[in-house]
Amino acid sequence: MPKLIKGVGCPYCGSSCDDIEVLVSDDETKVLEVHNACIIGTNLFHHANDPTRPRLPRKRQPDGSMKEIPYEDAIDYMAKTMLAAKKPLIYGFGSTNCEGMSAIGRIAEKSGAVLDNCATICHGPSFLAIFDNGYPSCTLGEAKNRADVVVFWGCNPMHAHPRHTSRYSIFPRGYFTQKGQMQRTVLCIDPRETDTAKLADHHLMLDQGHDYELFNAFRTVLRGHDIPDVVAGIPKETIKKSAEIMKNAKFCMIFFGMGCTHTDGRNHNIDHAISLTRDLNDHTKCSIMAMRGHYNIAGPGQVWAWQFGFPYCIDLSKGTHAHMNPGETSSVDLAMRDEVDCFVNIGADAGAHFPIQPVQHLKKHPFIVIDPNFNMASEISDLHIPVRIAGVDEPGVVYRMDNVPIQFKAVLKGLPGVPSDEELFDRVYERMCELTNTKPIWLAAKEDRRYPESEAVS
Amino acid sequence: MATVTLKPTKVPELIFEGYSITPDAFAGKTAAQIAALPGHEGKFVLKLGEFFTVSGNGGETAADTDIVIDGDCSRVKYIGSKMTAGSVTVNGNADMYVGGWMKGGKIHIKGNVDSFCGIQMEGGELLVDGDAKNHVGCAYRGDWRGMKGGTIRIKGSAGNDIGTAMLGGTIIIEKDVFIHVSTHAEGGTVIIKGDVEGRVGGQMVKGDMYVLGKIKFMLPGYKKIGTVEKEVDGAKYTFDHYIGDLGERHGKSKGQYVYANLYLKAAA
Amino acid sequence: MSSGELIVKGGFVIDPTRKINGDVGDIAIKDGKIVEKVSSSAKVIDAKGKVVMAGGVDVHSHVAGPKVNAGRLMRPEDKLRAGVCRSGMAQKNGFRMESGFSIPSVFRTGYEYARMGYSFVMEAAMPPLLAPHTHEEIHDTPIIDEAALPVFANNWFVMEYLRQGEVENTAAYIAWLLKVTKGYGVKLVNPGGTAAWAWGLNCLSINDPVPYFELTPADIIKGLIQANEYLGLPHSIHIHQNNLGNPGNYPETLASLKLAEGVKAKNKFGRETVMHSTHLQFHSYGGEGWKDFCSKSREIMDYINKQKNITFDLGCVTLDETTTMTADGPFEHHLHGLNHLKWTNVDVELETAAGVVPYIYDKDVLPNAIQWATGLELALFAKDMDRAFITTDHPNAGPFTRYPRVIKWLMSKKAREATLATMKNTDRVINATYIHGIDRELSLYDIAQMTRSGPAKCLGLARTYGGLAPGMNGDVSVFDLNYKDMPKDAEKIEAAFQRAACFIKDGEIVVKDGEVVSHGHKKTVWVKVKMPENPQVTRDVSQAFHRGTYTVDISNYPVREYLAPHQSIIDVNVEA
Amino acid sequence: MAKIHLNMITQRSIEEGAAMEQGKTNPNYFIACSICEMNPEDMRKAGIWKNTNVRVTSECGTVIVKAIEPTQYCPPGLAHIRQGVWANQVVPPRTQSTGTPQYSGFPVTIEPAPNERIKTALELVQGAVGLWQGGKI
Repeated sequence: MPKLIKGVGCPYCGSSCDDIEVLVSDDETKVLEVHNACIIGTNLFHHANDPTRPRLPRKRQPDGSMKEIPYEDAIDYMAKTMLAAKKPLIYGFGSTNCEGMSAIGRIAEKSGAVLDNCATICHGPSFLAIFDNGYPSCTLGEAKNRADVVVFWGCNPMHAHPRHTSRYSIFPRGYFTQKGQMQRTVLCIDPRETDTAKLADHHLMLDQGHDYELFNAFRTVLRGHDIPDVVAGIPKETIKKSAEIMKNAKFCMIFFGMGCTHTDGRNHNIDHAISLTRDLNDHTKCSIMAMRGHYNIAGPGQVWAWQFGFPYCIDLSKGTHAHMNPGETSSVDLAMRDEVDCFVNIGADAGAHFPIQPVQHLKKHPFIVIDPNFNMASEISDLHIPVRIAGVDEPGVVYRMDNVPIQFKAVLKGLPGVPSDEELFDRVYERMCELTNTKPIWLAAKEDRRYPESEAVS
Repeated sequence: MATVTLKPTKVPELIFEGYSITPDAFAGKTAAQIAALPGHEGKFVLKLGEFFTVSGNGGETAADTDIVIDGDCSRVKYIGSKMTAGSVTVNGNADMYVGGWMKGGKIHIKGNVDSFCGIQMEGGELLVDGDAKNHVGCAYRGDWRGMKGGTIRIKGSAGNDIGTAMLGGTIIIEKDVFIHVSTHAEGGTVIIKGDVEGRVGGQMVKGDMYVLGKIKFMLPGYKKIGTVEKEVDGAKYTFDHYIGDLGERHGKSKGQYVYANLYLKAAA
Repeated sequence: MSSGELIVKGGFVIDPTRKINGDVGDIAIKDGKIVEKVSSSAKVIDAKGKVVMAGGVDVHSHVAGPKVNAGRLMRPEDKLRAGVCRSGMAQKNGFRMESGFSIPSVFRTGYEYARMGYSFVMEAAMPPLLAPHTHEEIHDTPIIDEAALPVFANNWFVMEYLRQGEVENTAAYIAWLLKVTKGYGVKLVNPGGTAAWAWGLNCLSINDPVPYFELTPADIIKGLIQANEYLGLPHSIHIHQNNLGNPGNYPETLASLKLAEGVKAKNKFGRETVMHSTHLQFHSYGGEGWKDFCSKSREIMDYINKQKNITFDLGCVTLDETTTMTADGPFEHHLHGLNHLKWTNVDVELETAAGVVPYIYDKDVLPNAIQWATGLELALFAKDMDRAFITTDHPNAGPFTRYPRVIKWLMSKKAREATLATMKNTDRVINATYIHGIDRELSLYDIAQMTRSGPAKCLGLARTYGGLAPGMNGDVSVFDLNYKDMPKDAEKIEAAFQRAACFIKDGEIVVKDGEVVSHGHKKTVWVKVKMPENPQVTRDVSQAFHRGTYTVDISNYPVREYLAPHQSIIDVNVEA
Repeated sequence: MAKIHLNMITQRSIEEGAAMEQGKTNPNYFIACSICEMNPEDMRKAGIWKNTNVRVTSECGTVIVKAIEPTQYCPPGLAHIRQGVWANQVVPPRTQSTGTPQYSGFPVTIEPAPNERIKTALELVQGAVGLWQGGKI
């Protein structure tokens, strides 16, 4: 009998929907049906059925081909390579559970590595802005239950977070927003008329790259000053009208995305958005939220903040203290400046998602990829180690875009012999300790350590 | 006065963290002792002597110690960081954090510098003959206390983030700047002799900015209040005087709001 | 837990639970517990000429969870302070790396508490929806035993039930929530005010109506006291009162304290009190504004000294650059308006909110200096030291690593006067406070009550923590202080309490000569209430999830077992 | 030959996400990402017929993709290649010292290249690091 598993979390985008229902085969090895998920989530679950999924590590041979090797050999190679490197770079964690992110901390300390995650090419500038200006935010339920004005600034959830608008932001009927979309005024600020812009009541199609000026204009009119007739391509009257809409909201919610973080000024665009949010709180209630891309990309920010005090770009090469300064200790800058001599890519695809030049720089040195699937990075790597898929055949904690921890379930049994990220990292760490004649530091007795389990025990 | 000369002998494979290259660290040491001072390359601690030949002993104090680096330091970070007195001269380029957190003394880089030069500087002089990359005289991430004092002069051009969260001191860029000048600043003076793309004085609370070239995109939060004549870096010009950022909070002095000032050279 | 035998020999033992004050004696430990005696093969710790106390118990500290981490995340510059926060702890020496000053990393948190000889800390505010996060941090924090208090006073279920006077339903909901969050007790933060903050409003008085819910903070406080005693939980309610931090707030504080009058503690854990008023310093201010801001510690303590069913902790200002963080969302918004520094806010659906703002307590800024004096005065005016506990409301009034400095000020008038003398406004501070006129110097016995026996009793943990009687946890701290010669050298007091000469946790030596030597066996302590199922509460909770008022699935809400790997569960049985 | 200077942005799309989760060597990923959206007016100016191949050149590289009319309205002057392997052949790695490359808002030149072949993802990435041996997708 196939089993229907409910309350499953979707390991794709930052919406981290956990209302998915997955029908799996009797032996829990195949996904048969996926309910409630968007097209991307559905594809993701079905992709786990792919019979060609790698089951053994593969090492590149002198002739350029890849050859399967046992896990022990892969672990040994990874441990030795990282110990020998002057400064390894560990990057990724777009699709890993928090248990894995925690376990990698030991390896990073032990090998004096730089620890970085996908935020570095995504919402990293949002972190920089949070460092400078704070983050007046809330959980998505607050937006759903209260927000009567919703602003999408430089983000396009209809494409990047397909169920965001129906679960949290535009359509749902919340506790104080019983009329759903009827009760919400939606503003979209984007240089293109995106599918999200089409849903909005007001679309401000600004000149690309001039968000900072437009934020400045909003803040200036909110303080009662005049502004030029046109700012960033938007007429003064439109700016004033939009500012009034935000100011007169009962609860104004600003979501922002890559349109702010990938463009000129980067962090300062968000920095200014946060200033606007602060200002609006003098008039009404206003919150702001980054549209984080992956289902658990908020996770490394959290886990590493409590372990090292920084969310990303963490240089642990000193051994006794962490140092962080994006622009210096960030993956792309390190690569372009040839500051690292070993690259470990975990649960992300630098091969596809970095600009090609940093990839070429990183490829000068050992290049290790840990990922459940084949991807661009794995196909140029020196070693590819497959692991279980967090949220599909491995449970664990993930942090949704609003930093709400959600305990994801597993729906499938993992492929036999394939470890989870956490198990793999623990084994690599143990091997490193063996090689350096030191005792592993588990904080607690080894026998007390436990790996994630799916079901809550009441 | 004693001069210590470092001659680069080897380019680091990665980057060498030359945090020991300061008059403070060299003072009271012989050439051999200086060559034994530490620096990091990745996780390994190496000696200065592995990358430089050292000649000359340090002076008795930092103030008596002049350092000359005779060659390129494109891959050496932290030159002159945290120094309090004395001087450092580099006959070539230098990497990140030149003069970071410096309190006194003088640094002269004859080539270009990378980003974060003069970060959270408190005093002294930093002179760069070439260009600077980004974040000149800015604050460390998250700190609202940026540059507090001293002078940075870049004879070439600079990138983005000049004087972010600046509280005092002077930054002079003799050529062009890309974007973000004095963002979040609450004091200090920035002088730009070339053109700026935009974002001059955003979120700025207090302080002065002079631009002798053009600003391509003015922020809407700046308002022209008059024309003034002012002397800047030894020459007099007529400026359009703007105040701002009107979108930002401002303190009051004697019942009047105190704004940041932007002096933009008036069209001839 | 260590199975070996240990004996701490010849120290000046201070154990208020047995009224032992400085008698020279031995403490024997076997199988992780204190015993009458051990065999001659027991490992000997020489404590001659040193002070021996139980492990410290911290009743209120923000050490783990979402807002603590929001503080860490938003303050990279907190890690920049070289010397203050860089230690030799590294993998190569067998330890995890430390970081952070005002909001230390989990590793540094565990190590620093151990260095100070503390065995238990109560995380002071856990948002229930985010409980898995709190537990993830707790299990990454070495050595120290931890528990966490879920916040209840702005919770929609609680407010709905109490609006209708339904104490039993409230109690059943508390029991359910403690179980699913692995929580310890009932925390109240700015009752009603934080709920109002969801609309940008606040409740500055206990009689202000809470928007939409149509009850008052006073109703919430009274109702939760009743529910707490109905259940007979180990800890009393733990309250952060309304109108924190504002000049002239002390009458409001007294009004809320009075809500406990006439209520008797009902529990099986030896707790005699029904309300714990936390970081009282922030609630003991006079004046109409910042210009005539002054201390009202005496007025507050006059009341508390005679009101035996109330405990409190100090929330002492330590005059450091720190990070404020509280579930009192509107307060943090107000504070960032005063100092203009960065501001983080996290409103949590149906439950609570939190704010974080960096703050510099400057001894030369008059209100800060007055706050410093106020916190110390509360302790110095206290008559029953078993009801007055040392905290800094870490990190709000200062980091917990400053407890030794607070102890120094409390034990030495000379040290207080020395600090006072360095202030820019010494005379004005003296005029606005009582501190200059107080000669009292607390004894080591007082300190042991305030940091050990007192908080343990108030938390209902007196059987295991806070004392050295046989049968209790084998947690023993040894400080390099001469009992016979106190408080001659105030600086030595601070140094001794900062770095314990030895600290034994569960019978294992975890600190030697002030440095951590072992990661020990930390535990997560939580309270499990067994009571008959309440169908209405079960239905209400399930509807909130199924109707989508919550945005997570109900099956993913309870904290899973594996997240709290070393549990110490306190059972509470409520009869039908 | 005509060419046009445009401001390039590279962002997500649901087609890209859905295809990526089927695997980056899946033909759907090729179809979803090896395209450049631009305003028809700009196409006309550059002599580009819709659904024909173009060469996109930035300060740091060049890539052949198929020009299509915008699936989401794109004003004149702006071009869009969906996030992914093809976009990243031209995205400048400069980060303004923030760690994040210039994924959006960089100048490109676009010119007709109707007879050029669009390379596969694997060919582009392996080719860039000297590992492309041809043949397989």
